[in-house]
Amino acid sequence: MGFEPIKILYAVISLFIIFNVGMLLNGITRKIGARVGRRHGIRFYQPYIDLVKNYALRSNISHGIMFYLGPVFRLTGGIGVYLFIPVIYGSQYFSNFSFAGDMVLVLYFIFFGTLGMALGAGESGHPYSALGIGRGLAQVTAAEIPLVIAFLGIAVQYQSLSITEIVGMQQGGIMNWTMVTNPLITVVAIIAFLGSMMRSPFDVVLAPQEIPIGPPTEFHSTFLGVLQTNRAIFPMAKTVLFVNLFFGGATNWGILILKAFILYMVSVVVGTVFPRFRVDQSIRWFYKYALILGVIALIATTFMFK
Amino acid sequence: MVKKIFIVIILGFFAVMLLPLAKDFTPFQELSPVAEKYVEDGPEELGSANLVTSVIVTYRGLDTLGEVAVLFIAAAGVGFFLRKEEKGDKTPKRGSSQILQSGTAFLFPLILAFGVYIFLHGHLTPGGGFQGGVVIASGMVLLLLSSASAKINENVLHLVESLSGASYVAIGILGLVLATGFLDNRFLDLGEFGTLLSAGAIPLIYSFIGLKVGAELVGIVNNMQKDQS
Amino acid sequence: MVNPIYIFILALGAGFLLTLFDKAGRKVSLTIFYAVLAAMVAISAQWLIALLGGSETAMIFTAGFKPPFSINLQMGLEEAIFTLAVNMLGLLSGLYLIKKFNATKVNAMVLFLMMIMGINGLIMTRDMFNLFVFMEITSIATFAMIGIDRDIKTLSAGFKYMIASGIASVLFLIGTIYLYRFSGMLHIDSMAVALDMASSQATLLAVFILLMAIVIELKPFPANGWALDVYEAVDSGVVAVIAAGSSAGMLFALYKITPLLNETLLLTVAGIGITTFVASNLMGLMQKNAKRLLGYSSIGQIGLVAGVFAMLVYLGYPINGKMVMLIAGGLFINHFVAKAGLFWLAGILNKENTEDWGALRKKPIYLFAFGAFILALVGLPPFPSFFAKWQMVMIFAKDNQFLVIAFILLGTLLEAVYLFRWLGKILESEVKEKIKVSFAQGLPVIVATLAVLGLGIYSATIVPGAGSLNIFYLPLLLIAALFVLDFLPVWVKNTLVILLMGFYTWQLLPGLEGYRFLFGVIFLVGGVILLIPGYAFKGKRVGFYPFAVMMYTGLAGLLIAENTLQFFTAWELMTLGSYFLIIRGKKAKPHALSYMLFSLGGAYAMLSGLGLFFSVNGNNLDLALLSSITESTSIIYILLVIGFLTKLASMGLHIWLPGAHGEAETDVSPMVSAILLKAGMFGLVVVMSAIQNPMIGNVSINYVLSWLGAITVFGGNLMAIYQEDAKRLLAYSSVGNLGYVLFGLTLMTHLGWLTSITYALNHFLFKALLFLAIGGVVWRVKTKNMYEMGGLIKRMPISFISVLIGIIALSGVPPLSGFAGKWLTYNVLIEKGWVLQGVVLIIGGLIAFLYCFRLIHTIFLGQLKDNHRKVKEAPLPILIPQVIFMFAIMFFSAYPNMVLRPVGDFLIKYFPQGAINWQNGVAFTAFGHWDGLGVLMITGVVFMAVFGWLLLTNRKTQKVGQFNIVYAAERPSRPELTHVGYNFFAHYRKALGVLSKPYAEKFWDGLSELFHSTADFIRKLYTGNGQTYLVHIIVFILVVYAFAMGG
Amino acid sequence: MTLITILGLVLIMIGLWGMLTQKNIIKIIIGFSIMDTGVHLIMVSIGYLKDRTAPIIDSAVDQANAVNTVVDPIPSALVLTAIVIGLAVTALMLSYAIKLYEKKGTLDINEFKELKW
Repeated sequence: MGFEPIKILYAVISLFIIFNVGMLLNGITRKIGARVGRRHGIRFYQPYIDLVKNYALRSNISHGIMFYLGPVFRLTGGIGVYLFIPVIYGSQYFSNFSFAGDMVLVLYFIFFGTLGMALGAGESGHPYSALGIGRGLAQVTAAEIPLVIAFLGIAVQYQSLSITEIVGMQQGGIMNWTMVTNPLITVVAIIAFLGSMMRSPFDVVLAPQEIPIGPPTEFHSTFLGVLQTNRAIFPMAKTVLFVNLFFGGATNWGILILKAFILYMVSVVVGTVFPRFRVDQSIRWFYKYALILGVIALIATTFMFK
Repeated sequence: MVKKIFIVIILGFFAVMLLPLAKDFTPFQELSPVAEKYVEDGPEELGSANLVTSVIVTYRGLDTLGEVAVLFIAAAGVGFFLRKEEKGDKTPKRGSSQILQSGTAFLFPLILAFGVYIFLHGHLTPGGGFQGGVVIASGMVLLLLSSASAKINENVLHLVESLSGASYVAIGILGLVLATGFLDNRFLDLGEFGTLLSAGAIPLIYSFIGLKVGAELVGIVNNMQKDQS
Repeated sequence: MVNPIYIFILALGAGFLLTLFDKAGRKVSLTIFYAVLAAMVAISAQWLIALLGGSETAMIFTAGFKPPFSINLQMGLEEAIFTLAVNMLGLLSGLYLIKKFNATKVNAMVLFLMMIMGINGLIMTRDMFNLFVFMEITSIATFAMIGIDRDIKTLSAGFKYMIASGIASVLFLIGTIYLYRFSGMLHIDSMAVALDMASSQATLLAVFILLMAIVIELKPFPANGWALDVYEAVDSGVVAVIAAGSSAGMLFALYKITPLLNETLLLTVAGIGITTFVASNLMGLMQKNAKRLLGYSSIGQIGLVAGVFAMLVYLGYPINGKMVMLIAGGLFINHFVAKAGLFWLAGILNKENTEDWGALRKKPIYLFAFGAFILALVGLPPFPSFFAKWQMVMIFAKDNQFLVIAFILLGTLLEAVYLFRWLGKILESEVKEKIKVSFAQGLPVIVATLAVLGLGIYSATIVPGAGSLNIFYLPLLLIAALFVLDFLPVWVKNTLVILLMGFYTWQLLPGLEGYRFLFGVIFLVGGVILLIPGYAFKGKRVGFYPFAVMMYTGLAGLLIAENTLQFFTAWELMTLGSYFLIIRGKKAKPHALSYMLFSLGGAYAMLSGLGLFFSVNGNNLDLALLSSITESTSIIYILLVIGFLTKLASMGLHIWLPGAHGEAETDVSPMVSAILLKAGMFGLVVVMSAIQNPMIGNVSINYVLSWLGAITVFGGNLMAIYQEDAKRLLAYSSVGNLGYVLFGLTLMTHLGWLTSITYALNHFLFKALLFLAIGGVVWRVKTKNMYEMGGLIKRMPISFISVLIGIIALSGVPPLSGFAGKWLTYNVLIEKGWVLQGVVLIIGGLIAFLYCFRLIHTIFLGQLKDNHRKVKEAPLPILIPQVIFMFAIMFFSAYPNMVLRPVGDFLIKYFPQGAINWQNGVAFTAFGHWDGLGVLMITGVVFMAVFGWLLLTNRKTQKVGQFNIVYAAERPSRPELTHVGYNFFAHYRKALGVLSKPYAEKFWDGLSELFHSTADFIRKLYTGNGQTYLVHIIVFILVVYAFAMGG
Repeated sequence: MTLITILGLVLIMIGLWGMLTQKNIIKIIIGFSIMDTGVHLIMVSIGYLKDRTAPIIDSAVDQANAVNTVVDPIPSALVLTAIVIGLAVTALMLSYAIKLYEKKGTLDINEFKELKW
């Protein structure tokens, strides 16, 4: 379980795979979104082009040290979250650095990037950034309610906080997945997942029509590149986490990518169908429906798995 | 009106509360043990024929000293209270009637003498220092009433008051030093029972009390009268 | 030895002759006057010394006959104490009045002498009728003395006094003569033997009437309107004698006739006294006139002394035994000295309105005196009433008189409200004018101050368990020295205190075990570090160091307390010290008041709990026995916990905290927040480790408390996000953080306590850091409103880093130490299964991100304001401790095992099950694992890698100016317009609606309003009409009669 | 029950009535005096023994048999003191009345309500 230097290599490989999966999924989703809206849409590899362009741009301005470090924090957060999750069950090398902590670590490390990004954007001094952060943080904390409840639920269910152990207990067919053994908690988890994916109806933070792209407003060129890199990795990391906790995990890359794709698509479909919430609406939604559902699910879980 | 009814009601209750004091109570049939002792042993111990006097002056002498003090405080208090801060112009007093003036001229010495008699014979007959003092004071009041120009010499008044008071205390100390306790009258010879010069220091004490009470009462009246002018 | 009768002889003789001496000149009469007063003091002092040395009680038989045949006087220990007190009062008050004596007729001196002599008589005589005579001497002399000023107020007050007193003397006479009739004698002691109370209704009635006469002179509620008028109107020098001296005499009269009282009457007196205490303190709430306020307080205190005394006798304590002396005597002498001192001060200031007393600030000595008197009245250490009150609660608890305890503590709290409000007002007000204090007027106040302090220390040596109080002697000496040395510059005193405290810590810390060591580190090491910012202050900083040391003394005392007396004394010292530290803040006065009131309320709950503990513990003070009690455990537990929760600022009891911590000075905020709050936790640890899982019915108290903890986290954090004031934000955040601490403790498992301690340690580190950093910023920018700041990262980078580290640790984001708490929370929730509370708790934790971000963003990021362009970094003394705390946080983050492992080791003693399994710095529980160093390293490496990548791809970055942003197609030029800061989370408030309303504040405001309006309603009783007051007296007697005699 | 005791109680009631209902301060003082007198009467009545004489040993009273022939001397002594004290209080009350009248020109007790609450 402990640390071995060779793990670094495997972690980099794992990271590389997931980065590309993320990039492609981003492209594909946008394509699907466009097609649903009866537009032609972009090429599915467009994200790669954007990324390369951004990294290649020369014009660079900085508003200060935190501005400079913001994207670094952000990407560190994304990569860190991913690295603390054991990706492939049973594979000693693709368990990443999960020896360092359990799912509580992952849960709280999610905030590392968020906070760093918020600080970086804050220093830009642009009011849109500040507005976007205000909304983003408010919504994230609200959306975390079902997430926390879901995590507590499965921890109660499996009497463990270790992701590896939880995946282990879901092995042996679909009937052992949390999705089946505890559907209520899974629903709550999906709600949380939707809330954290920055897609409609919970995407007012970035709302292009209102506050052009929100927190990252002032970021450009290489800074934006770093953020875009993160945008490929971070959602994937979350997806992988959910796959692990609720959908039986994966014993090889193929299964993982498949499951991740399907789960990812859930958020895409919902996002394409529902209109956007105002920020106070989404907070209230989480505090009302998600919380009530979550508490019911949690009580049910406590009784079922006593 | 409502208030008066209310007060009637509470006074009614109050009366009911006090009623047992009259109802459930029978007067003495015998003297109380303490009184019995005073009556039995008093004449021998203190040599005073008037037992009330022996109680007042000796047995409960501290009460009497306190009583003198109270009167003294009242006199000093009235004097203090009605003190003048600035001299106002005096309205002239109306003179009194001829009857009062003549009567006073005739009665004043008699009253004075009677007062002195009362306090000197306090240990023999009813009366004593207080009663004598009051009689003396009444004479002085008569004098004040009868003559518009009559003025009490306050210096003399104070002198009498202070010295008689101090002498009373001094006699008390003598009792403490020469006899058995403060205000004990037996440091002087008890003398022959029933005569003027008997009962130890009692006549002496009563004389000082009489002078002091007289002076104080006069002082009170004088102060009040002065203030009204 | 001089016969005590000479007290009377001297007074009377001098009184009679003074008019004559005055003819020789005022100097002569004055000299004699003071000589006599001094001689009276000397006689009673000489007797006190002799009696303390073991002499027999002296009996003086007047006229040489033994009682009951003559009047006798007595000079025993009680008499010696009382007469000495009264004669001292006479001498000092006489001195105080010297100017008036000089200006007016000689009669004033005579009357004054008579008044003092009368009180002496009241005390010494043993004859019922003689008592009456002395009562009248005192009263009549007082009536006349009142006339020293003859304005209309004084006159009408005096007249009301006279007719009320007239009724009392009539009643006394009736009672006396009937008692003579029934017993056949007037000697009080023989009378008590001779009277057969059961014989007739009339006997009982006679005693009742006599008692009522004395009670009315003691100013019972509501038959006391006249007394209030007198207190308000009469000259301070005289009223000091009335309030302290005459009351002393009347109390002694009550003491003397007590043998005549049966149980019902004793209970009646107790009831009247305690009712008066509560009612007059309640009415005092609405009072603005200083002397009338003191009047309310006096009446209340006299009621308290009488009531407590009667209660003690009722309970069977010997009338001249040690308990009565200690409790009733202690309360009395405390009131006596303090009230006389306060009335003298009132005269010196000559300000009617309590709000105009600010001039005291120009006179530190008198301000100190005022403070000492106030504290003495409220009953805080080291004053006599503290020990009296302590012992009283112990005794009453032993006899199960909890209702009495509750009422007395309620009354005390009410009194504290207006007294501390007054103190606060003085400390707050702007001083315009100066006051001049003459020697003759100042000396009495100073003597009274010294007396009340000395008596307090004396009480501390006679209270049961006094020996254990020696732990406070040295620190108190240091505090006293610091008061004296207060003229030194701040850096000298700071160095001195740091050195001494450092030495003390060095001596004390190694001897502490288990959690005491841990708290020792927080209290003392933290305390020393937090003294460093003191160097940033200029000038003298008058009054800071004594109280800082007092607070730390209290904290250290808690650590080493072995019995409940030590513990409670330490607790109150800590409260007191911190109160005076908090109140230093410019706008902190109202908040310091509510801090004090909540603390006192909590302390009284605790005191009741300790009393109950004392009673079920076989009258033993030993704190260690807390674990072995079997009776009333739940109630003791609840009472103690309420006490600690007020300090811990749990939801509902928290409303004092935001203001108090937010408005305190730069270095006081971290002290009271990072360190002081842990005292509440320490208390909880002490109690909870002793009493495990108490129940009410079948509800576990700890389960209820766990909900309270969770709600506190949620509520505190939620309120924090709405604050515009940076320090208040931090303060609310403390509320929330201490909720975790409470929650963790209530779990009563190994992991639960470890969680709690982790949170506590973290909170200590990051809150000290944050308060210092923010304090430093506020120090420079002179505002606490965050939206008025912005962009300060460029001006104050070190403060920024402090805040950054602080908020990361606070929010629990890995890799810093705050995560330890979060991780443990999840583990313990799964272990215990209390997940519902967990949800509330964790949601509350999430909300913390919002205010953390707001704190750093609105202050340091965004647009720098024009007026802050030249702001400098915070002063070095404020930065140094920040660096220390930052290192501490980093160490804790990297090596959590170094800290948590020893904690776990001693927790095993209490909770052997479920400890963390450590493997080379990796923590394993039954559920999960966490490698602190690993996470830190991985994060660091990834961060460096990404940073490197950015540096690599990022070429020729240029820094741009502040306004280089495009906003609405323009470059803004006013930072205020583009700095989004005000009401940052408005949408959150909108979304949560009812959840965001401050219910607790509404509740307490409502309660306060209720008390005040009730007070205002009741005091309308005092119409000012003398006749109405008479009606009150009659009705009062009737009502008491109905109660006491059954109709 | 003796007549004098009852008379004393009645006087006390009358005095109290006066103190509680009369508006004029002088009348209130008179009420007080009446009440005081009532008390004095009661005191005297307590010491009174039926068919006995004054406690003065003279020709009328045989010293040996005095115990059975004289009334109690103590209440007489006490009442003297009480009277003097009553006098003193009354004197002071009257001087208050004088001053109060000087200040306000009225003796109505309802007018002297400067201090309240």
